[in-house]
Amino acid sequence: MALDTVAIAQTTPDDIQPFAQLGLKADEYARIKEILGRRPTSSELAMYSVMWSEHCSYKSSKVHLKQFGDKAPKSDALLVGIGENAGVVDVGQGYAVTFKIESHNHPSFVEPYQGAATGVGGIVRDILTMGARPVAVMDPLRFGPADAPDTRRVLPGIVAGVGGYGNCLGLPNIGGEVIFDETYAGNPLVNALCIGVMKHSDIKLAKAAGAGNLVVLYGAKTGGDGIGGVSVLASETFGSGGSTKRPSVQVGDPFVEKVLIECSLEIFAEDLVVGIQDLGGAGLSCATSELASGGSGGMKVALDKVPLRDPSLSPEEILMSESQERMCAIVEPEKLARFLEICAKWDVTVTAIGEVTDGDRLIITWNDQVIVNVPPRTVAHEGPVYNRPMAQPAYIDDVNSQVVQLPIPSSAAEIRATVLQLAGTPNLADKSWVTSQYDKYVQGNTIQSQPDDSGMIRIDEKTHLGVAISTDANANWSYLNPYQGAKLALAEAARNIATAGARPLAVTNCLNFGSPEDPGVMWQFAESVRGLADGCLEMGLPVTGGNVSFYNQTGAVAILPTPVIGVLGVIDDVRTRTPMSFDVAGLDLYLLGDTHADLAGSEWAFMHGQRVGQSPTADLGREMRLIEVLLAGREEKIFSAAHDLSQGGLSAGLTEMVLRHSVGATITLADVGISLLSESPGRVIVAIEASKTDALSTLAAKYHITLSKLGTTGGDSLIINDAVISLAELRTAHTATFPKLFG
Amino acid sequence: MRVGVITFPGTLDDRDAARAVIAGGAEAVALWHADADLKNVDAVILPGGFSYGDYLRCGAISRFAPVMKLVIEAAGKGMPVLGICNGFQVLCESHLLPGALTRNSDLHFLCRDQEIEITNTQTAWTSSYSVGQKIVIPLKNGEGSFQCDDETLAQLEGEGRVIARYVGQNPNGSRNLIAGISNARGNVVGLMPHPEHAIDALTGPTAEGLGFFTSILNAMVK
Amino acid sequence: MAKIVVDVMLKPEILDPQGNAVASALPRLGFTFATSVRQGKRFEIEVVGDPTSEQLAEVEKAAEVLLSNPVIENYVVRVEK
Amino acid sequence: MAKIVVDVMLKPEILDPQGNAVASALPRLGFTFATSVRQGKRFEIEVVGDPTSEQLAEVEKAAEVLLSNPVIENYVVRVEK
Ligand SMILES: Nc1ncnc2c1ncn2[C@@H]1O[C@H](COP(=O)(O)OP(=O)(O)O)[C@@H](O)[C@H]1O
Ligand SMILES: [Mg+2]
Repeated sequence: MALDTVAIAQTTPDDIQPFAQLGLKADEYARIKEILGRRPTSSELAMYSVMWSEHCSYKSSKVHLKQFGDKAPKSDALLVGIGENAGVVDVGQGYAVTFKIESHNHPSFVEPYQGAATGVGGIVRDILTMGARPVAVMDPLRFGPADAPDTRRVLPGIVAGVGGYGNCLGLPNIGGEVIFDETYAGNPLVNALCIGVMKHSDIKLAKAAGAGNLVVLYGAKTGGDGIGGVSVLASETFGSGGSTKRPSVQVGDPFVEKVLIECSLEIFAEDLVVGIQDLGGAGLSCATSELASGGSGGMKVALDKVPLRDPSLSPEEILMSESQERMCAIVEPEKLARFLEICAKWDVTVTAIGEVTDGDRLIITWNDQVIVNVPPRTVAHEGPVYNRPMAQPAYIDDVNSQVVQLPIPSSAAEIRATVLQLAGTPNLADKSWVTSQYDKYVQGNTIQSQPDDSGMIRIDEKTHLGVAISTDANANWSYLNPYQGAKLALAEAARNIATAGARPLAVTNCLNFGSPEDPGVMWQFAESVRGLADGCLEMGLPVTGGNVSFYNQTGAVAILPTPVIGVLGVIDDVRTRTPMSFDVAGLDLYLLGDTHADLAGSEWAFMHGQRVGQSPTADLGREMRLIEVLLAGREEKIFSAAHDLSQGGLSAGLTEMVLRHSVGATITLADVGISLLSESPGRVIVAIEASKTDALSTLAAKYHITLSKLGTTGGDSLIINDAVISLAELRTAHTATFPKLFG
Repeated sequence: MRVGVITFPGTLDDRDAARAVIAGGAEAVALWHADADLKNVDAVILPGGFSYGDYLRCGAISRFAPVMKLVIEAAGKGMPVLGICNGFQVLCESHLLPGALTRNSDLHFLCRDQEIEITNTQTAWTSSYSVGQKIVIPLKNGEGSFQCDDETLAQLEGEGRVIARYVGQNPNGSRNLIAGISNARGNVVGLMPHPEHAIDALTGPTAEGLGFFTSILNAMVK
Repeated sequence: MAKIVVDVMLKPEILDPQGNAVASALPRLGFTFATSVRQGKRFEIEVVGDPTSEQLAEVEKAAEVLLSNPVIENYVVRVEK
Repeated sequence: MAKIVVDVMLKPEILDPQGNAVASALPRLGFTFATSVRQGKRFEIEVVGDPTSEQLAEVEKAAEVLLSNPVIENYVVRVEK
């Protein structure tokens, strides 16, 4: 197997290279030649091809994502913004919190368990890389129809994978989503979010500074994982010597990652690294080029020093391998001995593979022969940028001009049937079958988790400072109106944490879409980004990072536009949070917010196979006033409970509340059908003691939020007008669905 | 009094166990799996987690950690030892306790608030409870099904060494609903659910797990 | 009585965390014989009487769709006394 | 090259939820051949050269103390080509 070196490349400028098989376009290949002033070596070609892929370069999304910076609201809380592995926000008392969400959609369809597991592993390393101890995870998931045979393969595997990896790391799972829609058949969405906590002074960045400092690779050995694509290089360029059977599926080892976390945190605590980067997508190609370009640019790496699990790997494959559980640190030479000691304590494989150099070239050698000599910025940051054509798809006008036609219950029997049906429909049914497979208690700081509106963890045991986080997407609305859909998801996520009494602080997002080469999908994407950026500006919340997943598409059918928005907030004392439900009789129930006939894009419409009409219009000014009511109500101890309304409207909200502590309620509603089924945004149910009535009215009036009485708590039934639903039958309807579907 | 909490590679609930020890009124002493002495502790807790990834069998590899030799020795001399979840598995693999913990009968990891009944209050770790007392504490594991042969089971039952049983539906297929057992002397206890996650209703379902950590104080005072 | 055995192993190029854990535990216990350990699954299937070739063909199919995941695993079906 | 194989199975009297799950999944997929399914572990151990009888004796020991739990499992050691 011949080695392609820079020297050879210089003398054989006309060699044909398989750039197209590696996913590069002819003009992209031409640009690489122009940058280098010669043809790339096969190793350079490998690096550029992975780093310039959609996944790593954001070439289709970059022009749009710019808005998150351009429209960014001024925020004192933002310590590290977009561009690093994860954003970092100041949450007070000297603490900083980092959080980010990432997708692992395609791998999870191919191998659900490992795909989901390594998705969790990847985002946890991103958080660790910032210098933080990972403290919790969340998992927004989307699947094909609940009763489809393939969903029975995909869902249990993904859930087991999320749990298998997260549980083994000792990270409590504090929330997520499980949503079904036929467009996700063949394209399940596995988004994974991780939260980490550190002190301000502990923040670490991905930069290789200081000539003479060492490049240290530690963690798992490198195998042939995730480099199915590069076998084309091995076979085409190198004849049949190289192995062509490389697994495109990565297998995770959560135990190794757990040890890597503890080992890294000890290393950080002793301040032994100048810069650090995890190895995720594009492996060493990404880590070396990003670290180098984060510094002054100069770096030398001896690739043959990389510890291998599979000795037959070629240099090209090593550069592209996506083996999990690896980290790359920049270490001052005098600190190396201690670094190695800590790795030895944890039994972690560690090797110095290179050093930071003067100059601005990334030079990689293989047995002393130069196989890569590139300006690292051109690999990491100066990839192609596309302004892809986009056009409003034809369906928009069509569906927007139609009106949903739905049965609206009015008799007692119809109300009963409707409430029970909603309680058990897969999108709204109890998710314990999923979440009981996740450890929610480990670390001992979980304050809220499923089925609460948001996840909440305590950060400081003495002061009781905490953070809350929620992720949301309403793809039905995004389908009808992607601009509004993104804003509404943002509002919902913010509202979800505010109901508990946490003040929204910062935003992350995972934008899941079909093919960017489809102008209609590109338009959905652009509108979603515009909506989110406008919404964040209006609400004063900075976007700290995120992820884009394109090509979630089966044939011509794209998934619903699914921008998953995560909002993080702070609460000064977790003991005083507002709980999601009441556990006593005799409280008064009120609705904050206005109810309109918002049935388009609702769960009720979905259950009737209707995806037409106009989505609600986000009124973020009102959402912000509602948030103030929720925060003030918590501070003034007005609320006994508060619960956000979203999918399934009042019917679902009441169901969740009465079942939580098995205390019923008696509700009186005018226009009962619409009241129960409408999904008008910006609404929250609150429970108060009668003595707080005036305080509540004053608060609602102050912030111009409509207040209406719903009823009172108590009894062992949910009574709505003259419809009586016993908690026992409601519970059965709510909890039977998942076990029945998934065993 | 000093209660050691052992950390193996992959242990997860060590900080929680230490927090519970302190809440119970004792001093928590961190022990590392590779330690060559027990740092003068009066009792030892093997906490939950996935030591060595729980590969091969839960607890099978940890059993051979250097610190375990010392624990086995000390246990033989009567030192109180509590194994929670993964710690219980390590104690079984070490033959300090009989039986074995196998895959949950439905094959899923299960995390839920579990009611258990305390059935023996004569051990070093259960004296704060009364016989028949029911408490709710978290259960969270994938391999919590207690199995042993009929003879061992008869012996455990006959000698009153089942210290806690699941109430209601069997969560994992354990024989005789066994949630925890002790050795003959009562100083070594293994428990599948997690009392250390029920010492404060803010972060756990109840504070009813605290009794395990106050019991140990009584045991020492005696 | 004879039974059908299906051995399912991770493909050689796939990371085997369990096998690795065993491989690194062995020397700590003084066992130095292994250069590599891989851990897989073994299914013992009993049928009425002795296995027929039709049954073996069926087991092959089941091994492919249920007992193994062809993306990451290989399997072998055989009869054992 | 030959390798040493250790098969570890749950003792017949010990509940095998994994085997049972497979046994009940098979008929749902239309496979009716099995009267019972047990699931165990298979370890493939590679040594330098062909296994010697000393090595096999060592593997027996390792199977006894590490690879199996005698409380619930039986093991068999053999050489496979
Ligand atoms: N939808 C998005 N919104 C904001 N920032 C994004 C988005 N997608 C990606 N980013 C940012 O772009 C940078 C590169 O993203 P990514 O390649 O996912 O990081 P990593 O290399 O750590 O996986 C990160 O800082 C990330 O936060
Ligand atoms: Mg990263």
